[in-house]
Amino acid sequence: MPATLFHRFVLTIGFLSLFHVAYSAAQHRSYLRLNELDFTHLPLDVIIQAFISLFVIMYGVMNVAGDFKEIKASAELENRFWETFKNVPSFYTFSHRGRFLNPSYSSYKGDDE
Amino acid sequence: MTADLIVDPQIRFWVFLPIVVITFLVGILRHYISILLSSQKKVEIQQLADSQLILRARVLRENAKYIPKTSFLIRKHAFNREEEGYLMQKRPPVTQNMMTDPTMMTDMVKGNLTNVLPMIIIGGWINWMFSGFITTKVPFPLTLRFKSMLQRGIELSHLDASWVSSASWYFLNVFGLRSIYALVLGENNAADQSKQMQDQMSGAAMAMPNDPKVPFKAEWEALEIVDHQWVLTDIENTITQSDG
Amino acid sequence: MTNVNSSLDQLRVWRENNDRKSREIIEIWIRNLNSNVQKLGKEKPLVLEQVCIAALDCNELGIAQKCIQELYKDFPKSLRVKKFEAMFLEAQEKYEEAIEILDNIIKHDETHSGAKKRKIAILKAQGRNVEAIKELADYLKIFMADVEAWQELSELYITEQDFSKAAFCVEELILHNPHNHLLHQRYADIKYTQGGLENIEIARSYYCQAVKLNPNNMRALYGLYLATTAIATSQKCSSQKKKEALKLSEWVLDEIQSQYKDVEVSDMEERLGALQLN
Amino acid sequence: MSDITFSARAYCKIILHAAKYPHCSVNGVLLSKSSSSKGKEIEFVDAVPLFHIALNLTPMAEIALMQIDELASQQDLVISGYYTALENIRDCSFEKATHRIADKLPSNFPSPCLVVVDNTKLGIHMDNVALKVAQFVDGSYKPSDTNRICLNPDTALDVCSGLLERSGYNLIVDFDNHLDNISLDWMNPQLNEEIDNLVSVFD
Repeated sequence: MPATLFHRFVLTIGFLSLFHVAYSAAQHRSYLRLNELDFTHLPLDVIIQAFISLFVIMYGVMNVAGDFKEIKASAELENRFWETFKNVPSFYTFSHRGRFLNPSYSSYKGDDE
Repeated sequence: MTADLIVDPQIRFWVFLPIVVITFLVGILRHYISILLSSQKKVEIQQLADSQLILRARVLRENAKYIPKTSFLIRKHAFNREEEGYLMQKRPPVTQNMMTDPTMMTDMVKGNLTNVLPMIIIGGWINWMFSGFITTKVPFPLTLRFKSMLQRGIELSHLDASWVSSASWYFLNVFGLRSIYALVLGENNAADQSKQMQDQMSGAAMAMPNDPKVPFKAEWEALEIVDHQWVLTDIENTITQSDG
Repeated sequence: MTNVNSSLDQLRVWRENNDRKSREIIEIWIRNLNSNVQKLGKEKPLVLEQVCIAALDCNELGIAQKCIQELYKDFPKSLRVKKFEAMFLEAQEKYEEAIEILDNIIKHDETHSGAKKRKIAILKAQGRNVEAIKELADYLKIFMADVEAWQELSELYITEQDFSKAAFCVEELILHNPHNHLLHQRYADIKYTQGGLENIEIARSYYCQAVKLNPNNMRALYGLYLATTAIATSQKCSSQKKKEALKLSEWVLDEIQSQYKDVEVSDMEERLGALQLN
Repeated sequence: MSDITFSARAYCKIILHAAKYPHCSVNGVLLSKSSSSKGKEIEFVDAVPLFHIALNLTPMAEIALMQIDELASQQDLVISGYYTALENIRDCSFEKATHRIADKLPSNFPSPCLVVVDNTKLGIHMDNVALKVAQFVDGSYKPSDTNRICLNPDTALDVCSGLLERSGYNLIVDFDNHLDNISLDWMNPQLNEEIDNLVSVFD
């Protein structure tokens, strides 16, 4: 599944939201410091927003990153056939029938004829 | 909130960030200089054959369970035979004198040029330029023993150990930027100084001519104790069952 | 531009699969890439190499020459490009000149495996399979972990009908790649071809493994059927073994039939019926 | 005297199979009418392309022969010949071409033929038959004279060239293709139609 524009957008929104949460948390801390209050916990809305943006990011990343691979080691090999597997490029030879199918090649002219 | 130190924001712009940028750029520069200076190392065909041999022996040891027992025994015999087994072959000891081999000398000079020299110069310069600043604070408490590591150049006995001095920040960067280099320059880059440092520590062993005897012996032992269990012994029953 | 990109994608897929679709590659080259050599980007050397091999395959010497020249422009001293020059001579059957170039490469870099492989390929092209096998065996004494070479050696042994040695090579491949169903199936094929009850039993086990790794491998299913029926009808087997083999062969036949369930091929029943009669 | 006859179907399939895999050795079997199994005269009406991968391994050949035999007998045909095209362009000797299938044929048919594609005579426009035939006489395969080989109809060469020109080799399906994708039929019904069409055009 190719990464669509939509998923990239979701991912961006997620990150923006997460940074916003971080900024809110920092604001909260400085507010506490100015009022000389002790820190107990973050306000609920900040926590909720943090979790929501986490899940949004997870969704976005999963769709942007590409397809999952199967966990079975042999899964990738299931789509391989002898048709292609037998080809070993470094041992290709060229003394075969390939040339006769070349339209510009009328008939074989070997030096032994 | 007791005795909280407020660090001047100017330090961020004039000490903290410059050190990061300088170390990063020096690393990149070193990467390209060492590419320019590096000479292609010639691999001896014997060394190559040895490493392939060890690879094959390891593969045999790990995946032996997929081939029939007789096939495994044939291979084990070929590797571990008393006299002529692949892993038992004797090699004439190769001794290379460093002084007589000019390529080794130049290699060493180049190595020093790209590693040690910049380290000394940049380190000294950073120490001189940015000495005596508190740059940052690690977000967790540390014991006093860390003071010598994190607060180099600041001799304040009352300062909390989690504050980091500029000199220490430089060293943290030198070692910590490794993964960033891997990201920017790709794996196996020359900018990674700490790796070079590790090489230097075991440098004596690395510089020695590659003697295959030791890994051969280890591989021989490992192969000796492999207990061959064919995984396909009961495969007929497992496939009919797994498919219902 | 989109044409170039889609062509590059197609070529990449074929390259990664080792597909030898030389005619198609040349067609793509002539249609889309020939006039856009500068737009190939990062993949340029790889694509040029691929097209060069395809051109030699189809005897399109002009195209091959152009590819080699382009490669030389970018890498004037590369031994790898020099190897292609040797291949160019090979395709014209100027083997001696090709070997001369390859020997030069090897003199320059003793560890250049590509050139050594080409020399073996030349022997093969000249039809001197026995010598090629010998050279390849020597090559494998040094480059012991070269999977490609082991595979080539196994193919050569199969063409020369030396099945026990071919089996050895495939065992080596299995060691390097134990999860590949093709290798298990090939190993079983060889063992079955060798014949004899013991070999057929080994063949049965490896066909099973191939089926386990990929339940859709038709060769393995058919092979397993043959092996089990051979065991079930063998005179040397105990009745217990025969019974197990018979059960397994029935199971496989069911599997084969279910494979063909969604396929529209005429006379399918007769074709499969031919199996059951035996 | 011309008594080894190839139909357009048989000839085209042999050549197209060789053309589809120019870099491999390929093989297959030839079918003739079972009623005509007397004497040395023989007419191959059809060919079944078998393999292009690892020809010398027997299991899949056994399977293929079982199935072909069954289908052929329904159409009153019998497996009576074996053809091969060798990988190397200079190779067209009968010694290298022999195969277990060829050795087994005499038990199935009195005087079967071993056919080798003469690679050197191939070309998109062929003016003569690019085959060499050896017939089984008195216990061994003996090379036959080229003028004993003929095509029926005579236009088969033109049909074959026509197919090659329009890349007809992409149509042909051999048993190896079938094993990789079982929805492909090695009896090649589509190709048969194409050949029949061309034959009627050239008539």
